Amino acid sequence: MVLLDRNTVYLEVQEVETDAARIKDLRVTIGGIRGLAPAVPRGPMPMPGPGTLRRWDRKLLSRYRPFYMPFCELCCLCTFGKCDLSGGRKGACGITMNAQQSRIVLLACCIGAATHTAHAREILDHIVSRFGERHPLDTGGSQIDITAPITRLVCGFEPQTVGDLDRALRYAENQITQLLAATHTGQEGDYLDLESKVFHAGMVDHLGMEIADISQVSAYSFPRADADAPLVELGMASVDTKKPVILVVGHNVVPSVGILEYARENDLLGSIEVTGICCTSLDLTRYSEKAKIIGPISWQLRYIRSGIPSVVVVDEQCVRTDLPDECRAVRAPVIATSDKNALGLPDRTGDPADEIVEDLVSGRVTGVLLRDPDIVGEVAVKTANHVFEKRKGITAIPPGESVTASAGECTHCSFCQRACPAELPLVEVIREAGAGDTGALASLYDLCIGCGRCESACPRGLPLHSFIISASCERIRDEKFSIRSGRGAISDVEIREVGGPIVLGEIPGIVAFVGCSNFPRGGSELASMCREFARRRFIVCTSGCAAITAGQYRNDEGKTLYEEFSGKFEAGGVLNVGSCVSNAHISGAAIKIAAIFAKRELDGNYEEIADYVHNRVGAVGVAWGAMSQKAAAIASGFWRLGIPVIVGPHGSKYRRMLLGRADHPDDWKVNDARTGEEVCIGPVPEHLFVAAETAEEAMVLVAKLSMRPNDTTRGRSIKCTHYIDLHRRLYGTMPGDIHLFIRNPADVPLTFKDEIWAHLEAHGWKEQPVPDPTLLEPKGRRVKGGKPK
Amino acid sequence: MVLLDRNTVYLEVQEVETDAARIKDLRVTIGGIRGLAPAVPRGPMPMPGPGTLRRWDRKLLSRYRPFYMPFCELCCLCTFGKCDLSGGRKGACGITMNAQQSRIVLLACCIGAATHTAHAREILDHIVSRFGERHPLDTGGSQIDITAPITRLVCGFEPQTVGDLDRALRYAENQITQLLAATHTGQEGDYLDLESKVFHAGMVDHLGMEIADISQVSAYSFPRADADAPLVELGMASVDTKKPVILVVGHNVVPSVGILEYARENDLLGSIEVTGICCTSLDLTRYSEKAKIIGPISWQLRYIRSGIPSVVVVDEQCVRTDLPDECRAVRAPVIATSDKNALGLPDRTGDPADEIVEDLVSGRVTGVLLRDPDIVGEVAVKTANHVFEKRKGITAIPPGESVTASAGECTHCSFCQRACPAELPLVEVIREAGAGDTGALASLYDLCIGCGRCESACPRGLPLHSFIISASCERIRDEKFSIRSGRGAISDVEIREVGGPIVLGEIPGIVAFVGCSNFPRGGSELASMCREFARRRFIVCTSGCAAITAGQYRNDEGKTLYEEFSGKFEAGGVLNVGSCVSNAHISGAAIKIAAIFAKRELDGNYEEIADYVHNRVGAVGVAWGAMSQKAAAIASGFWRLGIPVIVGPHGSKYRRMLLGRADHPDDWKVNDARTGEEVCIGPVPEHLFVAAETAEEAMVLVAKLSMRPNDTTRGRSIKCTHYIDLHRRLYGTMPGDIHLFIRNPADVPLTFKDEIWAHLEAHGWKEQPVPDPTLLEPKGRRVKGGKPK
Amino acid sequence: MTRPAPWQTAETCGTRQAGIIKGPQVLAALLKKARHPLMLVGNQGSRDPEEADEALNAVIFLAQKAGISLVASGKAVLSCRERGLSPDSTIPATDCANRLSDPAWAGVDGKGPHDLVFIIGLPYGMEWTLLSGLKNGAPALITVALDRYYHPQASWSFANLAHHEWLEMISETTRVIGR
Amino acid sequence: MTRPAPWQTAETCGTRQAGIIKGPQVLAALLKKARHPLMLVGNQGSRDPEEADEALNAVIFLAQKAGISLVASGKAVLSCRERGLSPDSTIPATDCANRLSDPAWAGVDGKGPHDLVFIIGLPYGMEWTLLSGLKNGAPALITVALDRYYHPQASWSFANLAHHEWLEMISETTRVIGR
Ligand code: SF4
Ligand code: SF4
Ligand code: SF4
Ligand code: SF4
Ligand code: SF4
Ligand code: SF4
Ligand code: SF4
Ligand code: SF4
Repeated sequence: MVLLDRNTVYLEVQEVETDAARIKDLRVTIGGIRGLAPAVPRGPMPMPGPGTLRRWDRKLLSRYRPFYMPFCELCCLCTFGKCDLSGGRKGACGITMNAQQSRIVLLACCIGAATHTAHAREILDHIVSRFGERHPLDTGGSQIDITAPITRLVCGFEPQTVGDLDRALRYAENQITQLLAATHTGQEGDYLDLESKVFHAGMVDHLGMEIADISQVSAYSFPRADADAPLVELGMASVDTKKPVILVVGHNVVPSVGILEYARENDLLGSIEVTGICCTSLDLTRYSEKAKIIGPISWQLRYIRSGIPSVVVVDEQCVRTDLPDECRAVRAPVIATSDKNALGLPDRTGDPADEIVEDLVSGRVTGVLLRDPDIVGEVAVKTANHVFEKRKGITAIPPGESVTASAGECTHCSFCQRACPAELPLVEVIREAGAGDTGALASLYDLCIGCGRCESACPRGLPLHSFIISASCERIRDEKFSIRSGRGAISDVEIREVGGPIVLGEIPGIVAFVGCSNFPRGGSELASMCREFARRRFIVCTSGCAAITAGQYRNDEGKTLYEEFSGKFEAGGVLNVGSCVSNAHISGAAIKIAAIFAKRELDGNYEEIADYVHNRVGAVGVAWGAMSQKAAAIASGFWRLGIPVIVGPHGSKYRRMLLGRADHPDDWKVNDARTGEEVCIGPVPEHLFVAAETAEEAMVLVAKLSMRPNDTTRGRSIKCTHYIDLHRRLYGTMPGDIHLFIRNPADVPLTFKDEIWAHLEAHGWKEQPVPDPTLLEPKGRRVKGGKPK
Repeated sequence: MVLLDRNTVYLEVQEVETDAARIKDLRVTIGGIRGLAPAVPRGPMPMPGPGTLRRWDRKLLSRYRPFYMPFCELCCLCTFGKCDLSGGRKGACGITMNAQQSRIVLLACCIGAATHTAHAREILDHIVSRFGERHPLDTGGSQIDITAPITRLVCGFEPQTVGDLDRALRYAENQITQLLAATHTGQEGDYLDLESKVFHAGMVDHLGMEIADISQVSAYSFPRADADAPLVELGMASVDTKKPVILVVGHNVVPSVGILEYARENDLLGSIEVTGICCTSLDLTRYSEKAKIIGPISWQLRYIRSGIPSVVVVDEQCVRTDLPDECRAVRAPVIATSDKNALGLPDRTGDPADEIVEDLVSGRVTGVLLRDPDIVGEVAVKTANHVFEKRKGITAIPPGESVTASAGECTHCSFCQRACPAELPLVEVIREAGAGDTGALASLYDLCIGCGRCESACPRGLPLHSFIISASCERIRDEKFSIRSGRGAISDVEIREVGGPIVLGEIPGIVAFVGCSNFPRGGSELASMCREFARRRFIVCTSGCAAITAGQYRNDEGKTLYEEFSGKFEAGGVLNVGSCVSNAHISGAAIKIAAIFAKRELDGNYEEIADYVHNRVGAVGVAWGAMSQKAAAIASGFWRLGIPVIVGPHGSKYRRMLLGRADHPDDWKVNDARTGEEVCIGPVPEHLFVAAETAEEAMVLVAKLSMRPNDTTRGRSIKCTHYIDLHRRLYGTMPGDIHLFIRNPADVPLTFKDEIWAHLEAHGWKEQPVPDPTLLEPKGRRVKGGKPK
Repeated sequence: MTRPAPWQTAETCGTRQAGIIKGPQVLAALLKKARHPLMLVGNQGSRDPEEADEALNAVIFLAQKAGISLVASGKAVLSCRERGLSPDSTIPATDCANRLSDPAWAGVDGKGPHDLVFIIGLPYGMEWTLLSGLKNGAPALITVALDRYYHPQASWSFANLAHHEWLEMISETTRVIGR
Repeated sequence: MTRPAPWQTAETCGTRQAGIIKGPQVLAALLKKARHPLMLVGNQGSRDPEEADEALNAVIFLAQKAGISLVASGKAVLSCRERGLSPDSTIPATDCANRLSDPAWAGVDGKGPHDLVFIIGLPYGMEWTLLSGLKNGAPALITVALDRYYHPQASWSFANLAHHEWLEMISETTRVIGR
């Protein structure tokens, strides 16, 4: 038997005879190819390079032009720098300000895509080593035929097993390397070409996410396209503090599975609590309903400082880099589990578990790095059990009296306030606290995102975040919600059922709330937006920290969103798809609508599918609290499919928007697929990337951006109804641009008929045909410039 | 026949019969594995992950501690930012200033490594498609047995064909993705762990460089470890301007080969000039002696503005992003050839060549993107021929009178001077030019690095760089030198011959001058440093722009370095190894000394080989004009091997140094490999990364940093002689720290005997044994913390 | 040129910082020179409600007196209407800034390009970023951050005034131009 | 706090900039308070030779008068010796800065840690970077950029003076401390 490099080839030969070879029992497995049938990539553009889809990107970018908002006038990417790029100046390498901004966006998206892809690599390699490369992919049993829509769309082949995914993942790693190279000094210098590469990075990012999620869903039997995935517990108050508590923080569920497995095997599941923050907790509750979700990224400081977690296990991504210090302050041993996030801790992977436990329990070491998920399981559980009694009563949250006393030391210098990204009125609040009234402090609980910048800035060293938490203990005692655990993919059956209504515009839109929710009021605003659109019969998807935060608010009947609405991909459903990497199922659903409902060729056919999605599928992404480079990459992946993304005000810090010009009629002329003639589609969707100042603005934008050129008149009329209705409710008036969205009398919503007609007449409105729009060149026509290879 | 994904598997079956299979003429090629013999990676640490060599890195980093010099007090890597990290403040993600600085260094090194790796990917894929994956690797015929020292060291297998390299390249792409992920917000937070990842990126970078260079050497029959590689022409004055001139700029030789091939096939080689800037030109002269090198990166503006090039072809890396504008100004059509650097030009790859030529010649388009090297060849040559006559007399360099007149418009606002990275006295010089004397302008020729920042900053729009060039036309007329074309690898035979003298210290050191030479006086200083050390019988290697610049200065007899010294890897040799990617041969040579001379196991045995190199091989890198992210990655690759790197003053802009403390005796205690006992080795080499203020300082440092713990007494005495001699000549005194380098009386150089003994006595010197030093744990001893996996 | 620190301490911007509005005459002069000024009013999200109310009163009164075209972002439109001034448009601030960066934009009222814009009441970071977009993309446009906080990315800004100082400035400006 | 622009315009540094040395008394006061000052002299690479010569005369005279320990980087050692002052060390500026960031360093003359360092004559970018390293790594150390150019990364710096103004300042300082 010959076993070659696990990731590429599996070759088994029971007997060989050379010279015009005789071979018995030959089995060859190459990637996912069993027997001798190779999965030859299909389609017009399988595995596109960084420039292959340039023409498509430039179509989008010529309509949705970048508006750059430099973070800094300087470039400091090489030792020529700093170069001043303000006022039209060029850098020593010749670069302009616009190109520099798009280069930074590309860098961020490369980091984001690399993070998901590297995460996918760790999960995939682990799963292949555990379950074998021939472990079948299964994301929805018989309900799902198209298991890997993004892989098929991008790579042009159909993976059947986890092993098959390796090839797609290698493609992703290769493309990330190419794209990152383009950011080197003296490489790509054109800002639109850089933006096209940003799109490419986004596409690769979604590929990486899909690989990560479908392999973990397949291997760990997570809910599979399950609209009735179980409700699990959420919130600090859901923890049984009479038991030893393990906290897991991060994104890679593998070490956390090790914890649950060890506990199960040793019959300890009932006697410990396994709790989590961020995506690891989301994925852990997909693995077991026993696990509990504490909260999103912003809950790290408050929970650890509370003293509740006995042991803290961190994996990768979105982990505060100062957790070891925070843990030390409450004497909670910390276990790092990833090479990517070793945190300076001693590597004890090779040592006997009990020796490590002893060292952690005795405090000889305050943390360790364990590069093996099984060892993590044993050490975490044993250590939690051992330190539990010793740690009783330890907390870093000061009691009320002490807050008042410390607040008295404040000099009202305002450095804290001037450091607070949430612009909270800290000086005033601390003044009141000093005077004995901590009510104002408590009022900041919902607004404070636990970043700790205020504390870092305070010359007196006052722990302001802890003060807020201390003042909010009542509130926290109540922090117990339920959230439907991540359901994973959207089934083909669901797609078939809603495909028509979506494309015809009768389901007004799919809104995906994604991202980090770590901005003031992020949580409550997010929950109310979800509720608004679910009630309006949009399909509402959530993922990652947004899914968690959306579950932290109740309706008047005391129900969270996940209790109030169905988990089905249907009008009025609210679906938690899962962790950040589950975002791939949202873009995957849009792709599947084109492939299943409209029967477009899927494999390696990016341009046509994206053209379909952009012109017909009324999907909108909302990343209200987007913070990270991953969020940037996720957004880019949506952009390339022509799906608009709305961010919160802080999202302007991504340095550029992609904005359409409703006042430029020429921008909205496209080819009609049937006739080949130029038709005007009106400004739909108006923007591809836009920062909204307030949740109200975002809601009006969602309604507006869910319109598509190909809406039926019935669909357009429904969409206009929502747009007008929201605009009137929130702004008090009929939208001033409504004439741009009415193509013919049948588009006019009945409810506002007279008002609209008056408006149309005032604006010299003329009837337009409903086109069959496409951004692609008509087939068969010779294009100047030729096809990109 | 079944042909699978070209990069992974080649499977040929002439006949199949299933059920206990019968197969005829089976041929399986998997990566580089012919027949059924798999190249199983060997050695203790083949294909190490980002954390595998952490223990080794931390050994180095505990002695050579990072000294951080933030470029900015703020972090703006995510939308929480900007976060103020000054004065001990932490970011909203918890990160500290030190970690942030090392994170930025890691980001730069990832960009650098990605650039070389992506470049290697393009070359390798092209070569495989042209020459077949079974094209044998050949970098020195029978002179070389170890063809791919870095690949073998890092990956643990021995590639035989270009196809075999694919697997190593995939490993590189995978590692870059992992490392880049570690820079994400909320990932690695420990500055030493980040530095360890910087080293890892550097190691991967050298792997990428090796793959790129050995495949092109093998495919294109570049000089193969050829000490007598031909002398080729260098300099603007070497161009025959009576012929149409093509300029190629960048790093990827493939499209330029297309140009020469087309010209050769059409018998046009004699009637056009193919000239180049940067690494493409270096590689092109390795391909054909007919090509000419114009100069390093800083020659771009002056040469294009001169009007000489009829057509400009750019590929990738280190290309000014404003070249299309510069070319437009002199009506030279521009051809972009890389997806990574499309420069906004229309993609005309699919169009008939003559149509493209016509459009370029007529000026209908000023530039095109051609994604196929053969088409590039045809279009470039034809266009050059057609535009040649039309463009006669066009130049963007103003004549002398016009300089004087324009200079009169200067308001002496000093913005130009305050923008000049070379700190040139522009205000004064322009004042004199305005008064009619352009001599001072001309005096800046050698100092000006052609970055154009002055022009960009001038409110009056004065083209100061062009003024300097205009005033220096006499000088340029004389710019005609010769350079030995890149020889490629160091042969095993050479290694065997010099291995002993180097390790024993009789050849005082190997100095590699690498990097970009784009800082004031960079060129002349570099040439004089090379000459100094060649005369001192060091082995001097050059590469990339440093190799070019070093060739731009003559000795008193009118000879360039390459004419004065031998091209052999021997005492007093000056070797141009080739382009930037040829740097791999320099680290490769150090590795081969350990493998060939010392017979250490090579495959997958990084730690032991690096320990050997660090303690025994007196190699020093000098990157005098290091500018780019690639330069940072190259340096990191040397650091991980324990080879010190010196940069020029601007190199401090890499944000951190790795500095030893000669005044901390405890830092220099190591294990003796023979006895296992702790021995003191003295501060050798004293630093791992240090910026020198002047060339004099750099020379003294080279002499000092070439010392190694394992020097024989004879070797140490020779090295001390050079150190003392240079110190006395340049600083006028005996070095104040010489007592730290004398271990016993035999180390004392005879020439300075009395002086040294006086010094030793004054410093209470005590005799020390000459150890057999190692930084590794003694074999077989149990290490607390266990082995990294 | 010397400048104060940005209100959010870390929000520095590089080489060019806003000039300081030292007194009402500065604003009055800017207004006098402007052919077609615009005011972009945000939602005062983070301000103390009472302070926000007074601020809105003051700037809307100013806009009225000076005849400045008005864009209200999001719900700010309600606040404006409550104060008797109907905004000329309710496009998002982002959209408005993007259009301002187009020198050919017909303006919020269709009366031609704007040459001066006052911005007030957006979240600090967002206002800072949009001002940066204008500094970079609309070099000919004069931008004035009208909040009491220093905004280095604007052409002109107040230098971290107390609310009452600021109120005084705006009222005085209104008086001056009213003359 | 308001500050001038860095001499190399783009070399800004973030939130904290050097205080301006407005007159000789500032330097004199700093020297008076310092227990163990150090002066690091570079090679004046980019200065006009005549100017460099005068500058060296002035600062070495100052060092002598004030009894400041001296490190000369590279060839600057020759310049110092020509002027009759032997540097206490010739370590590279980089090495010196790194050691200064160690509060336990015995100092260039072995007499204990330095609490004040004057730096002059390095290439602008390198001096700027080393000062940054000290600002970050040696928070207790007072750093003074002694060149005539503004160096925002120092604790104290001159504000882009003309050579003759600067010369006057240094000479006057020498006089003041000489008293
Ligand atoms: S990358 Fe270009 S603009 Fe940036 S610092 Fe380097 S030369 Fe200047
Ligand atoms: S920074 Fe500290 S001292 Fe200053 S106002 Fe805030 S809490 Fe008070
Ligand atoms: S922890 Fe809360 S109060 Fe403190 S700066 Fe962050 S958001 Fe503001
Ligand atoms: S949603 Fe954002 S913060 Fe939360 S885990 Fe995902 S990337 Fe991190
Ligand atoms: S990466 Fe960290 S320090 Fe940097 S801006 Fe984001 S939160 Fe702030
Ligand atoms: S082009 Fe020359 S003179 Fe101009 S800024 Fe660059 S180095 Fe200085
Ligand atoms: S920037 Fe222009 S005007 Fe000012 S001094 Fe330099 S050349 Fe003269
Ligand atoms: S030496 Fe530097 S500038 Fe020259 S080609 Fe190489 S990386 Fe580019």
